Amino acid sequence: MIRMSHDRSLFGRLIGLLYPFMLLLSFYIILNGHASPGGGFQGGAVLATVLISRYLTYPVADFRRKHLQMAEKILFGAILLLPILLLFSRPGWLIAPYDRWYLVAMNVLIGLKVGTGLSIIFYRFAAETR
Amino acid sequence: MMVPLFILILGPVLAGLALLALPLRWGKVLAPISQIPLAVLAGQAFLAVRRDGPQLQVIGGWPSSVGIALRAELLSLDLVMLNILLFACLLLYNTGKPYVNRTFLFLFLSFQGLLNGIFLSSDLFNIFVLVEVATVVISLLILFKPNSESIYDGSIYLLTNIVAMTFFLFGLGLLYKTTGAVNFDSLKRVIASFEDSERLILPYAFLMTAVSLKAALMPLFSWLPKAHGTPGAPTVVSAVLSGLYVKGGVYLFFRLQDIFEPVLDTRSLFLVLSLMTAVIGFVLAIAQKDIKLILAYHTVSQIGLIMTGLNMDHDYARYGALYHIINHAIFKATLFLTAGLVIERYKTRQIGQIRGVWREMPAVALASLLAILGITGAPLFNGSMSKAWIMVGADQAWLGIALYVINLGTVISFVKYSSMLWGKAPEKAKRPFWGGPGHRLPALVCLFLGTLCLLGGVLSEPMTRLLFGVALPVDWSQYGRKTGVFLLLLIAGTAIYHLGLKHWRYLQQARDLDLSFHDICLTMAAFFAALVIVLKIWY
Amino acid sequence: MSINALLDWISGEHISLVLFFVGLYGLTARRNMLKSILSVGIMQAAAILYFLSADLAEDSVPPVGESVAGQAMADPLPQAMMITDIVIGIGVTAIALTLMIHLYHRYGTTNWQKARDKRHE
Amino acid sequence: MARWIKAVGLALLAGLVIWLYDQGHVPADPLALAQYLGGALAETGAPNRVAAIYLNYRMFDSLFETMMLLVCVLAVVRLSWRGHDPDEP
Repeated sequence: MIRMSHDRSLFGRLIGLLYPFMLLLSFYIILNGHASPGGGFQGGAVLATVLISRYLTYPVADFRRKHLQMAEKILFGAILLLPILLLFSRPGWLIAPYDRWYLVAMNVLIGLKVGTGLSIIFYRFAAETR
Repeated sequence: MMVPLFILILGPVLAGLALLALPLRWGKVLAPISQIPLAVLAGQAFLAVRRDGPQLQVIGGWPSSVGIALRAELLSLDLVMLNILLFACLLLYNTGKPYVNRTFLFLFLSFQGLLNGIFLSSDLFNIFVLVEVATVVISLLILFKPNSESIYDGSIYLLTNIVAMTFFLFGLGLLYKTTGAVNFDSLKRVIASFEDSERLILPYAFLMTAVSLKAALMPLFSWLPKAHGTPGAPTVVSAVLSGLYVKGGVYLFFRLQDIFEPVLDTRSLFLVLSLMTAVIGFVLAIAQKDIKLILAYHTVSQIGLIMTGLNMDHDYARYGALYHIINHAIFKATLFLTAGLVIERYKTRQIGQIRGVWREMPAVALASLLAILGITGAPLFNGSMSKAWIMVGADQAWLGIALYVINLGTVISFVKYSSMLWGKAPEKAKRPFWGGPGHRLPALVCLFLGTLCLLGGVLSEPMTRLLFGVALPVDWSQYGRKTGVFLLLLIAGTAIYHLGLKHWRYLQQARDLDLSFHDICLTMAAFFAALVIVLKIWY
Repeated sequence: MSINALLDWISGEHISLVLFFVGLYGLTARRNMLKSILSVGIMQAAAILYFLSADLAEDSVPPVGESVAGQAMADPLPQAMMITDIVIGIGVTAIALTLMIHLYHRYGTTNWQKARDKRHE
Repeated sequence: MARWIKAVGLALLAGLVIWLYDQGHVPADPLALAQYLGGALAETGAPNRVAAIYLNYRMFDSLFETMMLLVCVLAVVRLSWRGHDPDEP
């Protein structure tokens, strides 16, 4: 495993400094995904790196997994329901003022889902090999 | 008003997700109940298609070339209804099993939705995504029991299928470049307008390598017994894999051939491959000692038979093969379910150690027998009808003989399989009809499915008219001759098995024929190379 | 072959076809399960590279924003499909790695051949 | 079989495939391109066409893509050597 992570002096502080910027970047990518290159999947991957780098600095975080898994299932339910209700069951219902909100909402949901999913996978592998 | 078809795909997924939030007690009851509204919806869609003909629904209401289209036609809805029927039975069968938890129900119901999607979707990339997710769900399901012994089989299954799907994806990329489309209707239109076939060789070879592996065609079938017959897999999972999931591959093959046929007609090539698959399948089935593996290899053989019918240039044979898809799903599910109950009771899977099922658990043995009669093509049972129709398409003498040989092989393998029914039970005391406490519901489900084997034969004429919209006459006056042929096959099969084959040396060696992962990948590469070269020479 | 012809030959499409068979070689010749998983990854990367390079016209701009006359936009469909495929690829790789770790704990090896022999014991 | 035989065989196969690819290759125009490029902004409100496709025209794919991730998480948790999902008995 990553031994240097226990040496928190420099690495930890650097990561701590980078947190807000990484979060900002991921949400920028997610929220502007419909209008500029980016989107939920890409932003979600960046979001996961935030949690992963958190693990690298404080490698005792296994307790969060259960909540993350619950959150992931709920997000998946929302991702299923939103398009079913808005898009599939009444074609042509989405019109100009609403469709942008739909896109942003879906990107946010997908971004959070991908972020949580990738973090759980990482946490699990980290716990496995520790 | 047509039923929205996406409900048939997303409905089970949503139901499974809802069950994750509810207590397990409720889930076990609600999961079978959730099949009722699905069945109603599928039935409505089926009636609408029978009334108004095939329909194309684009999800989201876009033009069909832009969005993802679902196609409702008689065949796809038949398979969807079969799927719902089988899942309802399997969920009922499974209620008492200790390993069932909420995650299992979620995965199992999601798998049903994915299967419906594979049957309904009319978009190649969407099918790729569905199959990929289904592959992963299956590997999770066959490894579901804790401390599973099947980790090696599961790894082989997952990786070979992922490699195959990578072939599929690459073929899809080539196809998109040459045709500019990924949905079936546009592809069919564009491809039919092509004058030269050479540019289709590469995409076709890539796609067909993947689909042949999915459909377990010779020589790419070695993953199938591993996945279906692996000792640790839950019984219901084996049943649904052998009964339905392989048919997804066959169905995909059928639809792709439909697209490419005007330009690349490869039916004679695949006819030979299918016949070889059927023969090698029953040879390996006879060689096995594990009852689940006998059934799994037997699936390979029957897939060969179905593909034979599909590749014959004859309407009867094609509809016979399609009817055999449905029949095979029913009797193979019955056989796997009864085998599961037998294994549970006898605590062994070795055919040599199981005797006297008929006395020990009469209901299970009866269901088994009905399914065996169905699969061997006994008169009046469903297998005999579909096999007879496939036989009509055999326009050359050697084809007819090959089909008889395959049927003889089926009979021999089931002479071996049914040896567990007879003989003395290990305990003297006669058990109750259902075979003990807790077995009542599972045995009832098996009996119900077994009865369907008989009904599917007796009512084959109205059934095909209902399901496929074609009238395939059954010549009842020929029944005397057919019964004679069947009895002859039965006697010949019993004699061959008991007098010669049982102790044949080479059969033992055939059992040890177990391709490693590298050999499977190598055969895949060789299959692809052969396909490219043959097509290049032909066209 | 002149060097220019060679450079012209090196395109995303050709590289992806070569990569696909490199991955296939890894699958057939390498005994270690980790290398098999890597080979599958190579093949998937080849497919992604093919999709993205084959349908890209020369001098085309990304399909974002208002379209400008005289400037061709790239086809967005392969790009969207590949986002889907990348996520699928991540999932598959993660599961394959989990299975490999499980296999290692059970049989004490990540070699296909040895695991198979131990299974048959 | 020796590795070099496999290597040579697959290299020959790759050569054949590339030769066929170069020979018989006539790219076709993507059928839906005009609709994606022209109509996306008005129909879906997304200037990013890729987002318009995976969130609107082909949302159905994305649903299963997210499902893939969910199933994958379940698999990574369940199939690992350390044991099973703590949420379930």
